[in-house]
Amino acid sequence: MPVWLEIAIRVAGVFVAFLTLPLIVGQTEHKVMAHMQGRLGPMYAGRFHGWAQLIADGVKFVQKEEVVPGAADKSVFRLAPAVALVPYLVALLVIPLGPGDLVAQPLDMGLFLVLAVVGVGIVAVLMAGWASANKYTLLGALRAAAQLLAYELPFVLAAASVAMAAGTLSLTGIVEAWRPWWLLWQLPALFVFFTAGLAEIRRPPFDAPIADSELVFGYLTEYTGLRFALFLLAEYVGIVVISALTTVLFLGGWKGPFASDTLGWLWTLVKVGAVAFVIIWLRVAFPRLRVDQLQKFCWLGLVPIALLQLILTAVVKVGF
Amino acid sequence: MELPGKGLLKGLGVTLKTMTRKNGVQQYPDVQPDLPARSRGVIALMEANCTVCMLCARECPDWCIYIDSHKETVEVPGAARARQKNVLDRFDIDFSLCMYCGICIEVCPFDALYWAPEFAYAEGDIRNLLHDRGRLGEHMAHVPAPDAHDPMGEPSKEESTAAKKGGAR
Amino acid sequence: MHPVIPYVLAALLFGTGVYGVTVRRNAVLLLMSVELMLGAVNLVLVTADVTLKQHVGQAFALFVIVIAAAEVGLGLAIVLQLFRLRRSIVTDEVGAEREPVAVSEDA
Amino acid sequence: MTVTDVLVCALGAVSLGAAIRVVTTNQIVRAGLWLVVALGALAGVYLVLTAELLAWVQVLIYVGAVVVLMLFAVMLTRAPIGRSDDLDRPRLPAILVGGGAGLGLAAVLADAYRWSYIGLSGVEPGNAEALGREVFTGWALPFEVLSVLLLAALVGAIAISRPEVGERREES
Repeated sequence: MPVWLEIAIRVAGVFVAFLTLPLIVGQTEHKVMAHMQGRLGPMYAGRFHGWAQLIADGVKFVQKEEVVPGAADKSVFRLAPAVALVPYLVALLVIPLGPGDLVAQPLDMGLFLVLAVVGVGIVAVLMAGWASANKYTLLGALRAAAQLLAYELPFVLAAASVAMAAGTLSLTGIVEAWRPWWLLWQLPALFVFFTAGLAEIRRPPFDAPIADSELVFGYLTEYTGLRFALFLLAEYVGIVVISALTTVLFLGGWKGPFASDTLGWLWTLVKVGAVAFVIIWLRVAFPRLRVDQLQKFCWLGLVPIALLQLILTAVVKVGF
Repeated sequence: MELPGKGLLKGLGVTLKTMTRKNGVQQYPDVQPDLPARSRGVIALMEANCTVCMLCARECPDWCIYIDSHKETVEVPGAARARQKNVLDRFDIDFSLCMYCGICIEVCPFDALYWAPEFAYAEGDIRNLLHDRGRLGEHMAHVPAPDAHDPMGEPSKEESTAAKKGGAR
Repeated sequence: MHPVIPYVLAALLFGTGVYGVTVRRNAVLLLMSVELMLGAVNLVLVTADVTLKQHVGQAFALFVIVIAAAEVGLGLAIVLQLFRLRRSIVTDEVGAEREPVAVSEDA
Repeated sequence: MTVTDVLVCALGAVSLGAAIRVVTTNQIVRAGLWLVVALGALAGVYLVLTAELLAWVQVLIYVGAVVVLMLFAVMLTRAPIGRSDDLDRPRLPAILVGGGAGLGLAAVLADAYRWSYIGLSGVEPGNAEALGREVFTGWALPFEVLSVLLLAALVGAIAISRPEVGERREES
């Protein structure tokens, strides 16, 4: 197979995943959330249990009028959704699906790259919030920036712990080094990473930047139509990326009780789905944290745990 | 001391339990709701019982009942003189004003007004919410049959007087 | 690779940064220009590494980035404090002779 | 011109253009966003020049943290949307100084290297392993000193930005 064809196939694969997985997660969220609240959720679009609801939503969003506020900084306002999407797309490129070559772009420093690009998402939020020329969006953006800067630290520290344990920064290498007992040993890091990841993608209970009861809709208040849909897509791709990262770093990626080599990709998908389910579940079960509680939880809760985990990892790594 | 995070776990448990349980949602346009008897849906008029006593219209708190009538003379053969009788010309209820208090039904001495469980009569134009006597009569078709008597309860007045008379005869 | 390209690029970036530092009156914009200059220096270090085939320069560039981060953190803290005192972050107006505006008005 | 040269030229042009926008634009927040572009493109140049780790560190620290911090500060200090007129001092001296520094350095460097060629094939990429070895063998002490510096900066930043103890109480 010529090189360019292989690259094209890999990129196309990532693109398909980029477009379908978020839709699946979104539809699951509709249904799971509804049933957890004693409702049914969408039932009509696409006949069977409303499976085509998100596609219908997409069609609706495309048809909607594109409203740009008169006082807005227009080009920045228009650019923000794209900036929100691109980092997650890049992150998906390096996440391994299965053993061997089943990754779009195997990189020596996959973990580092993912952490770096996920952090770029803040810029999009600041752009959206500031360019909308609205006090609620600005407050939302400032909250988001404070939150993301704070949670970046435990996020990176927890990832550093597992990278230290595996002795590599390559995501494929980390999965290969992973052993089932790491579940126990790296449990605090798993907790910290998952929670900080939730905060990084601003999912409930860490959705203070959006907080519809206080800030209308946070930094997304002024967005309509397709651009709003892109921000929503970014949120769901974010869920996929965080679930996939948690899976790869802490849950052993493609390793399962059996058939890890042949059905590895299935194990990865199952685990990603399970983590995504937990993310949805947390949204239904927990109320939103207040801004001060949010910062306190990060600095007094997650950061110390992450640091202790780093010490533990180092001790175990050097001692045994 | 309570275990930290206990409440959070409880929240997770409750939501998970709710999800696995079958929920009782009825999908309305597909499945008609089974409403309880005596639901206050719409007011039905049994025109034959109405004597145009105007009690309902006068008791109505927001004056949403409009009644017009005229008198007719009824010649009964063999009677000493002709009797007069009220004939209903118009009986409208404006459901854009009605607040479903049911006072009209309570005060009607001749059981001419009933609650019917019909509720889907929204209109595009507010003027169409004025139901005339023909429409109010149609609602009678939905009025549920009265509850059966309580077998342990006292017999009704009519029954007891009938029994007394029968016994006396 | 012709090392002269990144070197000239670095020099021009540095010049841009110098221009920014001299021309800007807003303190945050000043810091941004300083970042440009630091970036140019890093580029020189990285290019030197490639030409000399070692990694000392990159290690130094790493250090520079760390120092830049510390500098920005401290610098922005000072800028915010300045804003709290003066309601403005124009560097020209920072003088010892001026009495600070009272804080209690609308802080 | 090799592929590397072309890439460096292209990314460098983006970086330089964005950098010029940073120092000339009249809109403060836009300057911050152009800084993101400039430093991002610079990270791309590092990547082309085989300094992988440095490139991603640049993205993580500069784009993800430093610029965000700056935008944060700009927004906290009530930057207006649109143009502000009082951002610049007189241009001419600055052009002389900046242009002189830039062109002078460029001339010196261009004269030193001329059109010499260096193959990239023998260069070991600056990945985490190589840089880690470098930092923790030759430069361990500076590394430690740096961590102390960071700590000091952290403490200093907190000390500067917190209101005087007791003062806040009386106000409210």
